[in-house]
Formats: sequence, C-alpha cells, structure tokens
Amino acid sequence: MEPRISIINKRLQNVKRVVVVASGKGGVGKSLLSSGLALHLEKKGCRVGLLDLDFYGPSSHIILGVHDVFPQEDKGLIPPRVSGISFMSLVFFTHDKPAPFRGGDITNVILELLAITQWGSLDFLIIDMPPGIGDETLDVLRFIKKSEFLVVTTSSKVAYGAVEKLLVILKEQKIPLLGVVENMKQGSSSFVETEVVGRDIRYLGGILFDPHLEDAIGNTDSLSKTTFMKELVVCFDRIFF
Amino acid sequence: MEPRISIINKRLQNVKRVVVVASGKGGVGKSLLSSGLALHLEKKGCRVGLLDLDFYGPSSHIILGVHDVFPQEDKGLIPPRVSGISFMSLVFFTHDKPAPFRGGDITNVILELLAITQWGSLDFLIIDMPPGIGDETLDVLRFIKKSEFLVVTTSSKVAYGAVEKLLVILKEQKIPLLGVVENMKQGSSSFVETEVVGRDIRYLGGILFDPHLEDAIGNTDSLSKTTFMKELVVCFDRIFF
Amino acid sequence: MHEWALAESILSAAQETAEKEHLKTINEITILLGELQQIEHDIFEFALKELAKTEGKKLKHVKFHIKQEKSMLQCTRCEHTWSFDEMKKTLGIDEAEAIHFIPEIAFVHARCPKCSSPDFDIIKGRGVSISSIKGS
Amino acid sequence: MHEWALAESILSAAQETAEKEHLKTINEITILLGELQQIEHDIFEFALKELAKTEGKKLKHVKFHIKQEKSMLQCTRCEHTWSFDEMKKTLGIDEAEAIHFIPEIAFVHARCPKCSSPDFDIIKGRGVSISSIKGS
Ligand SMILES: Nc1ncnc2c1ncn2[C@@H]1O[C@H](COP(=O)(O)OP(=O)(O)O)[C@@H](O)[C@H]1O
Ligand SMILES: Nc1ncnc2c1ncn2[C@@H]1O[C@H](COP(=O)(O)OP(=O)(O)O)[C@@H](O)[C@H]1O
Ligand SMILES: [Mg+2]
Ligand SMILES: [Mg+2]
Ligand SMILES: [Mg+2]
Ligand SMILES: [Mg+2]
Ligand code: NI
Ligand code: NI
Ligand SMILES: [Zn+2]
Ligand SMILES: [Zn+2]
Repeated sequence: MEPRISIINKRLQNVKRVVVVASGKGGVGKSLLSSGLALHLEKKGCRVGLLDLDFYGPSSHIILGVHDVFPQEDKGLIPPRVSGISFMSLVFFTHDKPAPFRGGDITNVILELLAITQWGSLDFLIIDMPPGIGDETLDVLRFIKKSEFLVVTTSSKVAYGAVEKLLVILKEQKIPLLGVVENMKQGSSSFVETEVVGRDIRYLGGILFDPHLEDAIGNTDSLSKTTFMKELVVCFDRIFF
Repeated sequence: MEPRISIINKRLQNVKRVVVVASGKGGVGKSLLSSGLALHLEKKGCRVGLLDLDFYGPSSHIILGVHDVFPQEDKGLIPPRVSGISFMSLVFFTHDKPAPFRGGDITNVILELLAITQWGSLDFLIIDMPPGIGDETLDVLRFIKKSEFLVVTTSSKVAYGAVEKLLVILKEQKIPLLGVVENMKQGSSSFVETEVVGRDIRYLGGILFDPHLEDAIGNTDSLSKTTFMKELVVCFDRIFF
Repeated sequence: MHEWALAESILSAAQETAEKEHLKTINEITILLGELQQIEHDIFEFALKELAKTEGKKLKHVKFHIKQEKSMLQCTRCEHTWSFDEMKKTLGIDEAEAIHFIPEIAFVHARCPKCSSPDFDIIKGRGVSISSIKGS
Repeated sequence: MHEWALAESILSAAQETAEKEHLKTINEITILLGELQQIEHDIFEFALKELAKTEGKKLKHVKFHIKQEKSMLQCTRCEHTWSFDEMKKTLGIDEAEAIHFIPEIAFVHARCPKCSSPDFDIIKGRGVSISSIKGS
C-alpha cells in the first residue's frame, strides 16, 4: 500500500490556491511566466510558493538565480526562500545533473516531493510544468485536487496544435481552467484568441516578444523591470485581483 | 516474453542511417528541422523516411501539410509518401485527438510502431523527438542501435540548460552525436558555440530566426523557399555530403 | 493483414531464444492474443505457419498454441475495472481499428466507464505476447 | 529528520483504511523500509510512536512492525541486477543523502555497474511502504 498519497491533502491544506502553469507545448514560456507570476504575487503581498516539476529541463532556479540554498530539514523539508518565494525544485538533489527518469519514476518523485515538502501557509502555490499530457500532468490531476490550470501558448499553428490537446483534456475532465495566455506575440494575428474563445475558454491576453528578457534571466530585480513583466501583470491581475 | 524487440533490427536493416533530431528542450525547432532536413535530403535524391515520436504534440503532419493519407496494410504498415518522404506518425491512429499516455504506454507505442512499420530501403530515417530525456529518448537508445543524434538548441540560457543535460547523457553513453544546431538565433552571442565546443562536440552552426517561417507551415513548396531552409542546408550539407 | 509483421516478430524471438539457449529445434510456441488488439486466431495462425516454412530448420516442425487472453482495464482514479468487450460498445469502427494497430490508442478514444477518466491502465490482454517456447 | 513527514503519511494512510473498512481500532501496522532510502529503524519508530500519541483513539494501542527490505536494481539494457549496498560504494555523501530524500535520484548519480547504463529499474527496496494494516 502506498502511504504517500493520503498525506498530500494535509500538506496542501493551508495552501489557498494551486496554479498549474501548463502547456501541451515546450518552449512557450511556462517557466518565465511561472517565475514572473510568483514574483508579482509576492510583491502584491501574497505568500507564494513555486514548485518546479520539469525534471528533464528544470528552469525556475536559472530564471530566479537560485544559488547556495537548500531546504531545511524539519519534520519534512521546508523550501528555502528565494526573493520572498518558497522555492522547491529537484535541482537541490540532482545538483543540476541529468535526470533520465521513466514515467513511473516521475510519479514516484512527484509523490515523494508532495509528501515531504512542508509549504506552510500560502496564498498561492505556482507549479511550473513540463510540456505535454503525460505522467506529470496526469499526476497533478490525480494528486492535487485543488489545481487550477493556466495554459500558455504562442501564436504558432504548431504550438497551438499541441496546446489544444491539453485544453481538450482539461475541458473534458472539467478541471478549473483560469484561461490561456498567448506569449511571445510578434504579429497581430487573432488566430489563437478566436480558437480559445471558440472553445468557451477565457483568453487572458497576449504578451509581446521581449528582446531584452534574456538579459534579465537570473536576476529577479532586472526581471521585475522588463516589459515582459508589465504585460504579465496586465494579463494576470484581471484573474487574481 | 516480449516478441517485438527482436524484429526491430530486421525492420531497419535496409535503412542506412537513422538521424534522431532531439533536444532537452521543447520549442527549439526540432520538428521544423526534422521536416526541413527530410525535404532537403529527398530533393538531393536520397530515399527518406520521417517518424514523428512526439505523441503529446505531434507536429510533422502539420508542417508537411499531411491530409487524407493512411499507411497501406501489407505484411505490416507501409508509410504513405508525403512530398516524396515515407511518413509515419501516431496521428494516423489518434485522428489528432489528445494522447494522454503514461511512460509505459509510450514504450509500448514505440515498440509497436517499430515492429509493424515496413520502411523498405532508405538512405535516411529522420526521427522527430519530443523534448527531454525520458521514455522516448531511453527507448530510442535501447531499441535503435544505429541512432545518430542531431541536437537542437536556441541561444537562450534556459534552453541550453536543458539541452546540456541531453548532451551529457549522450556523451557519457558514447552515442554517435552529429553535432548541435543553434536555431532561432537573434543576437550574436557565441555562448552556445563556446559551451558546445568546450564539450568536444561539433557545433554545426546557427540558423537565424525567420519571421516568414510560420506562413510556410503546411506547404512544403513554400517551406523549401524560406531563408530557414537555406540556412538549414548550409548546416547539414557539411555533415551529410 | 498487418498481422504478418507481428507473426514475424514471434518467429524472430523464437530464433533468438534458440540461439541464446543453444536449442537445435523449437517444438512448441505458446502465444497469447490479448483481446484489446482484436487479432483473429485463424489469420494469425495462418501467418505463423506460412512464415515458419521459410524460417530454416530450427522451426521446421514447430507447433503453435494460440490462446485468447481476456482484457482487463483499470482506472487509476476510481479503481473500477472493465474489459474491452464493454469498451467496444462506445467505439466507432475507425477507433476500434486504430486500437487494433496500436492498443494504447485506447487511451485516446476511450474513458473509464465509471468516472470518465483517461488515466487508466491496461492490466491484461493488451496484445500479442509469448507465454512459452519449448525446444530441445 | 525529514522521516517525520513519511511517518505521518503512514498514520494518515492507517486512518484512511480504518475509515474505509469501518475499523474501530488499528492494532498493528507492518512497514517496509526499502534499503535505497536509507531510513534508520530507530528514528522512524520513534517518529511513528510520538505521532501515534496525538492521532486519536483509533491508533492509541497500535503496534508497529518495521522490517528492512533489501534493494534490487536491474538494468534494462543488460539485465544485470545489483543492490544499493554495491551502488553505495560509488556514491559521495551528498549523493547518498540526495537518494535518502528522493530515491529516484539514484538514476542521476548512479549507473549500471556492468554496462554503465542509466536506464535501470528499482525492482525492490525503494522506500517506505505499508505491507499490512490489522484492525478490528
Ligand atoms: N515574452 C517573451 N519574450 C521573449 N522571450 C521569451 C518570452 N517568454 C519566454 N521567452 C523565452 O522563450 C524561451 C522559452 O521560455 P521558457 O519559459 O523556458 O518556456 P517553457 O517553460 O514553456 O519551456 C526562453 O528562452 C525564454 O527566455
Ligand atoms: N528558425 C526559425 N525561425 C522562426 N521560427 C522558428 C524557427 N525554427 C522554429 N521556429 C518556430 O518555433 C516554434 C517551435 O518549433 P518546433 O519545430 O515546433 O519546435 P520543437 O519541435 O522543438 O518543439 C514553431 O512555432 C516554429 O514555427
Ligand atoms: Mg519550462
Ligand atoms: Mg516538435
Ligand atoms: Mg494509462
Ligand atoms: Mg529507470
Ligand atoms: Ni490488421
Ligand atoms: Ni532524513
Ligand atoms: Zn474511473
Ligand atoms: Zn547494464
């Protein structure tokens, strides 16, 4: 018998909302948006946690410039504070080496992280997801009942083709869906907006491609000053405040 | 006992080279490069197959504009010809609906596809991979002994952080590695080139961000005329011809 | 007739076993046909026998025992179990055929009949497998 | 002492079982400690006993049977099997500790001792599990 499943609700009982930043597609900006959203909510005075569930390509620690911290061992693991955010990632254990996991391993790692992490009281737990609709997505749906999904796409037909598949599953399974963000917009096509609205899903707006974003990666002060962050705030404040 | 593993070598015995287009990161252009490479090699007079192994976000059929074709049943499945390329994808069976597979399912699907697809004689089989170093990557390494990897990254620190993990595994396991392509270049940073060469891996060159590429998706004639294709040819001709 | 490709894999696996275990001849191969893959016993047996003729002397006198294996699917979310028999009723012809080619396509076109989850497992009866190979 | 968190999960699972099976009291819980996770018997038992005191009347008189479970790892590529005992020799202190927190970190810091593949399975002895719960 698997004991870990039954403790997860307790671990998250003082977490008010769980926002899962997901996409059927990779490289659309899930990680930048997760970190950006976490930083913004923290500035607004919320208690925020950030959990990186992308084990093959963990990115949140790179974006936030996380160095020389480790969870504190106290009846579980207490995530270290990074720019005011309670941050948990597998990189604390992998030492940033490759993690060649198969699907069953992914499930075990997620269960273990959820069972031993002591988040305490949070207004928001943001989860930075890997792409796709595989083990990570199915496990979040299975283990974290209060998940609300925030779906990211770009304007590309190829990207939206993958994102649509996640949207279909979430709608079909009646999972709370905060809406879709169209990231890295460059043209003025309304293709994505039309598609999303046509599926009766909230279109949260577009965020332009920001040529200066790359330079701000690893430094949360610089990140906060980007046009990326200004636009992100516009998209998200209408759903969270 | 699993019978399918033992037939795979026979199915690929008349395939001269298997080129696995991979990346630790999503959205870096694996699918565009796979289709572009397949189209180019076919134009050069090679017999080419293309296998899409990205089951969550299959893209090759969108890029090539594949419609109204299905494999022919004849002692297995013979992939249909699409712009001269023998093309196999799970979309023939999913009807482009979501495929919420767990890792063990992925392995089974890959085994089944490799066991029943009759590629015939090919100079090149190109495999369009999903991101990461999970079941698909481990299974390709396990089942297709003549794989040669072509790794794609962008110039971003976040993307390269994930790509590096795949490179580490491939080098460590002594897998043939054709080199690394830096796609969607916009600045002139030589960060990726320096990192790649520092790992004693061939840097195949950069391909600029092409603002007209999106419009060519779905039409192989238009695709062939993009600057993306011109640059791709420069990167690849030096390794294949 | 994509069944030939799978029948071929059986014979190839048998040859491999003969090699590994230094057998001179293979006398009997017992094969399970998982219900989900909907392979017809007769077609499969025919393919096996035809193919065995050209497989060389180790397989000259092989006997095939082909057994059907009932399917069992189980939901990860609600633990309900069901079979392909039951699932079949909700499938179109094209969908059932797609599952015939790749059994995991069940996750694409079918759901748990009790809770509608796509997150279920194929516990038994997936497809073609070998249950035993006997030789000397 | 992250062991408390895992001990807590045992008691929570026991409560859940009591609920589901309408038990008035839980008399005995048998727990396996998989070798890979390197949890000390005494620490774990202490945590369980302390926690049980505040878990309410159903767990007031519970007895814990804690057994060590030997580990077995198996390579997918070459089928070689080995144990954590053997793996441990190649690990640094930090690496072994990382595996203590998340046993799958073994795939990050260890390889098949025979063929160096990272593609192996944890067959047995992963971590904390419940082998039985008895109540009335
Ligand atoms: N609005 C934007 N403008 C410019 N670059 C962006 C923007 N959003 C994301 N990026 C870049 O795109 C790449 C992919 O972003 P990332 O957050 O890693 O995506 P994902 O997590 O979906 O894989 C990164 O290099 C990131 O810096
Ligand atoms: N050189 C390029 N210039 C402009 N856009 C590109 C280029 N390469 C890829 N893209 C675009 O980037 C997105 C991701 O490409 P894709 O091939 O789907 O990546 P992957 O297969 O790695 O996920 C697509 O929208 C594609 O059109
Ligand atoms: Mg990411
Ligand atoms: Mg792709
Ligand atoms: Mg499943
Ligand atoms: Mg493994
Ligand atoms: Ni058939
Ligand atoms: Ni500990
Ligand atoms: Zn169910
Ligand atoms: Zn091995």
